[in-house]
Amino acid sequence: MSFNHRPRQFVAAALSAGLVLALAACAQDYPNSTFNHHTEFNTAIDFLWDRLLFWGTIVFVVVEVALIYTIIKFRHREGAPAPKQVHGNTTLEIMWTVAPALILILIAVPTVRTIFRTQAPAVPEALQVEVIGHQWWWEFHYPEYGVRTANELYLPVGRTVNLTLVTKDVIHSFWVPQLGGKRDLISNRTNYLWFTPDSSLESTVWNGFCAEFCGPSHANMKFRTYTVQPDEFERWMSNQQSPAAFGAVTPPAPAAAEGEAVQVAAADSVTPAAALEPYWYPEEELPAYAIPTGRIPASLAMPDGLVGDPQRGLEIYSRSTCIGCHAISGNPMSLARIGPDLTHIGSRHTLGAGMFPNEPSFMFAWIKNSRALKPGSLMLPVGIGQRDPITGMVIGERGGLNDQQIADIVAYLQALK
Amino acid sequence: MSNAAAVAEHATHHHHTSTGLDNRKIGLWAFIGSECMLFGSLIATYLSYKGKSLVGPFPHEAWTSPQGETFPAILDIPVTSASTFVLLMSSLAMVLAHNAVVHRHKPKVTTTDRIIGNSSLWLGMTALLGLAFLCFQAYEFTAFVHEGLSIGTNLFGSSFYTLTGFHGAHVAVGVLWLTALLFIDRKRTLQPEDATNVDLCALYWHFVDVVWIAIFTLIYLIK
Amino acid sequence: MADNVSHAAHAEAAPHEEHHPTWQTYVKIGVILFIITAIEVSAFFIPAWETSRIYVPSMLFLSSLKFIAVVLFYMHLKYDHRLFRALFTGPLIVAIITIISLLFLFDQLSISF
Amino acid sequence: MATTAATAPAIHATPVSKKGGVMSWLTTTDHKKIAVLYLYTALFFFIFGGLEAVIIRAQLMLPNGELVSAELYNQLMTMHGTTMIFLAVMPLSAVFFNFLIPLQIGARDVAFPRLNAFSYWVYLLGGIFITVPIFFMVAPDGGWFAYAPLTTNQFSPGVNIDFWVLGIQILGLSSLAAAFNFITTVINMRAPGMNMMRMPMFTWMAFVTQFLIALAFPAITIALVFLQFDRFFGTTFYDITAGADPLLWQHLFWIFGHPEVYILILPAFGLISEVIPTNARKPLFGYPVMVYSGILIAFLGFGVWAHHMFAVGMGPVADTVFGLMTMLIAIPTGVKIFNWIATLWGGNLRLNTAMLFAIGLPALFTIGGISGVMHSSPPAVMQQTDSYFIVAHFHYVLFGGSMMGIFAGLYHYFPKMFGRMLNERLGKWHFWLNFIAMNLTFFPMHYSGMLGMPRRIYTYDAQQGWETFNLLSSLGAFLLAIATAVFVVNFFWSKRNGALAPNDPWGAPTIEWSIPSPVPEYNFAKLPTITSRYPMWDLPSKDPAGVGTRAGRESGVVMETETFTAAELGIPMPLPSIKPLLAAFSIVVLLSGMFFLSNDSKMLALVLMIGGGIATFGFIVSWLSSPLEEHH
Ligand code: HEA
Ligand code: HEA
Ligand code: CUA
Ligand SMILES: [Cu+2]
Repeated sequence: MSFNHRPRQFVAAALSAGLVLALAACAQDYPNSTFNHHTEFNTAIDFLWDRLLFWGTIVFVVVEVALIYTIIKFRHREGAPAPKQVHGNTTLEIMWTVAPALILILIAVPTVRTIFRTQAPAVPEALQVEVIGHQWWWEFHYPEYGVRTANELYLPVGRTVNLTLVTKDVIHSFWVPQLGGKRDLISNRTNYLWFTPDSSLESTVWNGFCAEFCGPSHANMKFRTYTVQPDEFERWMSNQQSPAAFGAVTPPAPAAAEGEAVQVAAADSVTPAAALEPYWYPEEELPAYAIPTGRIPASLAMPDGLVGDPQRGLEIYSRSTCIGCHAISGNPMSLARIGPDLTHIGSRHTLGAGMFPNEPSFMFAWIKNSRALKPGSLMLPVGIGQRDPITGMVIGERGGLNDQQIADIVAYLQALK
Repeated sequence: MSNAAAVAEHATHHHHTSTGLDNRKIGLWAFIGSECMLFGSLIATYLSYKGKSLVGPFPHEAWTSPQGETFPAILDIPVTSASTFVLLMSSLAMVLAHNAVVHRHKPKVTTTDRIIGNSSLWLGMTALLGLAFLCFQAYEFTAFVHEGLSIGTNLFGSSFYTLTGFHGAHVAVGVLWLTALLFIDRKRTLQPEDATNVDLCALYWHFVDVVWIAIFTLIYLIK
Repeated sequence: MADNVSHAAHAEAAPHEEHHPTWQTYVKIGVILFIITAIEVSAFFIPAWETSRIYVPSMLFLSSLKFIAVVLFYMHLKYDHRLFRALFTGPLIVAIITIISLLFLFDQLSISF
Repeated sequence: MATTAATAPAIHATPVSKKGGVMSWLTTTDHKKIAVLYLYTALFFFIFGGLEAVIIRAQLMLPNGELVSAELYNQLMTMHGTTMIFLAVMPLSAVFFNFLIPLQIGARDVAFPRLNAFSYWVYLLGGIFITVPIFFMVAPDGGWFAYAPLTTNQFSPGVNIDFWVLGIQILGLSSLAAAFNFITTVINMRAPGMNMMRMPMFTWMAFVTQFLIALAFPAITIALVFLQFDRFFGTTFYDITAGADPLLWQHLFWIFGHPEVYILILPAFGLISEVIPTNARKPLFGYPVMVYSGILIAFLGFGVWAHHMFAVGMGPVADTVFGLMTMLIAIPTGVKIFNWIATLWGGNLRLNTAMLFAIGLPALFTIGGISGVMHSSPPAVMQQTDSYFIVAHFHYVLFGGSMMGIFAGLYHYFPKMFGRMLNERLGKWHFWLNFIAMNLTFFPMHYSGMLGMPRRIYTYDAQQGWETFNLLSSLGAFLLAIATAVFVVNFFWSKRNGALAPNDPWGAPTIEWSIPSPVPEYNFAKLPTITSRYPMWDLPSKDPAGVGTRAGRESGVVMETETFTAAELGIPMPLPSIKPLLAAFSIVVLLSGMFFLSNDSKMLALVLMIGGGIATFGFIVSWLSSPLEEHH
């Protein structure tokens, strides 16, 4: 709702003002609020919401005031005359049939208009992103760029994005409250959702959720959406297009590492990565709401002083069970597409679909026994001596990894920026 | 006690009904109304899934599997037409059975009168025709299975067998009911007072028939 | 439960048993049902009809004739208390509307202008 | 001579039937005793479902809660919804169907007394069947609408969903049998003169509800049969690898699901339509419109189901149609709300506990109704659906609507059921605690929802802006438990120690108040003749507006103040029979035998199914061939 001078809108705002708008105002306190205009989609919804709230408030006030007034005025008093035996009044009854009908018309007209507007096909020049739901993580595929990533969606501000929503298993629902309404990902069906992050937005991050119950870890199927400036998006994209840049440890990547990346990239990437400075959302700028607060049990904590070696990690990873599910472009052993793509995992800020901060200690615990952290997780535990909570089996020496080996893998993966 | 006796004078000994209709008949019609939604859901499912099976066999057209095996169109209209006819005629028999019970005391002069007035004959006939319908269905199912369509083969198989199976189960219940009536009729000749008992069964039976009329057209005849 | 029936005597209107048609009517209806079915089945085998645009409507029409005949005469709704008619047609209408809506929702039907 | 209104009302709190003992309960065919059975069972399940909710709220009180595991949480959440809807609120309504319909229409019992007992036993056994698994951590865990394909074998291989699929079918059987019974009862068992437009409003709404049940349950039965076949016999209805469309489940479920919510609310609407006029001492405002709006709500209720599916991408046309249809329902519902207010208007309001709850319904339900209308706008609901905003909506309509109505009914009718009055002091405590706690629990959910909190999550991170609201909700829930405890105490205390109730403690207009409290087994010694909508107010001494101001109609109703036995009066009563229980038991054995079909114990399954089937058949035959009642 743009605050123009329509008096009704003003009343709506005033009426509902108190809490709701105050809440919406401070995004820091309410980081997943739906009351904002970050996209035209949300603007349209909020416009309707204001109408609904306005009329809803009026109906509410009318009913409650009438009730309370009636109760007080006509409550039993000693010696009150017997009430008049009224059986009905057609005029009155017609009135309170017609009045709600009129209100509903005022709601229905903009509703229908908005339905057809928001469900029209997206503009052709929209950025195409395929959203693929998995139990319980998100895969984002940018077909135009040949990039696949997981649980972190980067969008340039000012450009319409057209999401194609599909699922590999059960029904999920894509929801970034700050950017618009949700849409289900339905097995054997394809859905679409488009919106345009407002070009005035500063680069920032939004929380995303799965909003359709999808099994034990439905609560743990979150993601982050970064709306970034177009040039940052291009830089991010060019980094994503390059294969794993093992060695580039700190952002922004030093020139040497970058050169290396380009060299390797030439081999198989869709478009040769331009030598843009890599970008990902800087960790220091992450707002508190984007840092998961999930805890890990002490039994899975990383022993103090354990240091991993990325080179060794690369080797262990490349012959571990990990490669049965994950892909790392640039690592010819790791091509599977069952689990999330790990090519740039080091540049992501969360682990396990928004469950934990992407820090070595969490990744260590995760690799050791993801199922103990994330109920139902399809990723097999690999830590020797760990009990698989689903099968009840204990991981043995064969096929299992010890703490040092896991720490090495962590070091390797963390290096994949 | 004397007080009780005084009140008792005024106590109504009869069961009062507001409409003069039989309770069970009202209950049965309510049940039939409910069954409309039951079969409605089944039919809607079949029609909604029509043409959406990923693999054959299909109801109305032949299908060649990726392995090169060929499956004929499944539905066999001539056979089903026969079974449809059987079920329709069973409805006729049913209504004659009811007619015979209602007019039990009408004098029977001609042979026709005697045949038409033979309730056991018509009850038995209805049950037999119902049984024949079930045999047709059993034949149909086995033939389809032989042709490669089982209940888990594809969406068509699942929705077809479940729909027609549900209908068949209703026919089977009807046959049991008819047999029970026949049994009573043989034991102590159903009287006009029993007409409602027969009527209940008849309503159920005709409803099952009516459902088949819908199924036959919507599933078998319309491609 | 059977005794409910006999006690109904003193109620307002006795059931309209007398209006039941005769067996001749029943047989006639049976013949009609047979003929319609025969027409339907032969239509299925007449390619000119089967492929024409009126095939589906004609089939629906013919089978609803059968449906109505059975319901009105064999289930004697035509002669019975109108209450029964309401108990049956109400749900039937809800069911039919539901089926048709579902066909639209599953894209098996669509409105084209 | 029958006693007249002039005689001082004799009061005696004799038990409903003189014959006590467990057997008398197991074999009862008396609609009043069956109502009492329903009442105890449903209250138990209400508390059970409430406890599940309290655990849910304890888990969600703080971020990253660790009270229960995700698996247990999902079972609690699913069973809370399932329990409250199928085992608490529907049966609580059934309490009143059973108890009130025959009394309000002036009948001695329902049309099929033994079928009535059967319904109860099936409900009880089904309730046990679906509830017990939670003690073994294998309770259903697919949410109360169990969306496929999550609930297919592929994604839920455990036995959890099997319990749900079979349990809901069993419960559906109970509701359907009861529906046919009550439809017949209302149509055919009315006392002389009780034409349809003289029926008390509760009976009307109950009557409409039965049609909703009769037409809605078949749809879910079929949906469940498909799911069961998928799970047990390998059919492909919801098998996504065979190209199934998961929306099939959703459509079939909601074709049932939406009418279901009106099944939950219409009886409550009916109850307060009894309580409000009585305590306002005024006739119900616009009786015919109240009837028609109830029918219209029910009818429209079948055309709005897809408003639960606005996020699935049905396309703009379907969204528009279902959105507009949904909005329409606000009109007849609004008429009801305004008519209640108009009934209160100008009255002489006795604000006893029943009345407070009855007024609580329009006050709170309206909030839920308004959020319902907010959901009915498809683009707007894209932000609301599957968030706590929805949870707020349906608890306002269910708790603020159905439960308020049911509590009103319980306070109002307790004297008629048990012959004693509920304690008013405790009652007021119950109401105010309940009212405050209810708002404290559910109002903050509007905020958490619109501030982005999805529903059905067992945990959430700190810093999401939801902490305060969740804390408030949880505190409210604990307070609700206290409120409910007050009610439970009141219930049991008053049943033994409450003041003895006269025939008509409230000066109510309808004929159930003309007979002693508790009601004798035969209900009416003399079947009343009805000449108006408010026959009791036609009695000169009972006219709320003073003697003689009414139309001067002759009331065909007499105050019956003495309790006899049916035998003394020579009234034939339905014989007690154990057969409904046995038939219910065998049919539940038959159905639960299917449970083992999927669990590699096919022999056991077959034994149970065949044994149960034969037993069912046998008991039904012997039930049908034994006489209903003794003859005098
Ligand atoms: C007692 C049960 C009950 C009742 C009566 C209602 C009543 C209504 N419900 Fe509700 N509903 C539920 C129980 C109920 N609901 C449940 C359990 C769910 C969630 C299921 C789940 O997902 O688990 C749900 C979900 C639900 C949804 C789906 C939300 C989603 O998941 O996305 C929608 C969408 O339209 C909806 C709408 C409505 C509407 C419009 C009404 C209307 O009938 C309300 C009408 C009443 C009023 C409007 C108030 C009084 C009227 C006036 C005072 C007149 C003037 C008013 C206006 C002009 C606005 N409900
Ligand atoms: C009529 C239906 C009904 C009722 C009455 C309630 C009542 C309550 N509900 Fe219910 N709820 C649903 C129907 C209902 N609910 C449905 C359908 C769902 C959706 C499920 C799904 O998503 O699948 C749901 C979901 C639901 C959720 C969301 C779960 C989630 O999405 O993850 C929550 C969360 O707070 C909740 C809370 C409550 C609370 C606190 C109450 C309270 O009002 C409960 C109050 C009652 C008590 C507290 C009783 C306990 C009493 C005692 C302990 C007293 C002591 C005992 C003795 C003296 C013996 N409910
Ligand atoms: Cu995916 Cu919930
Ligand atoms: Cu609904």
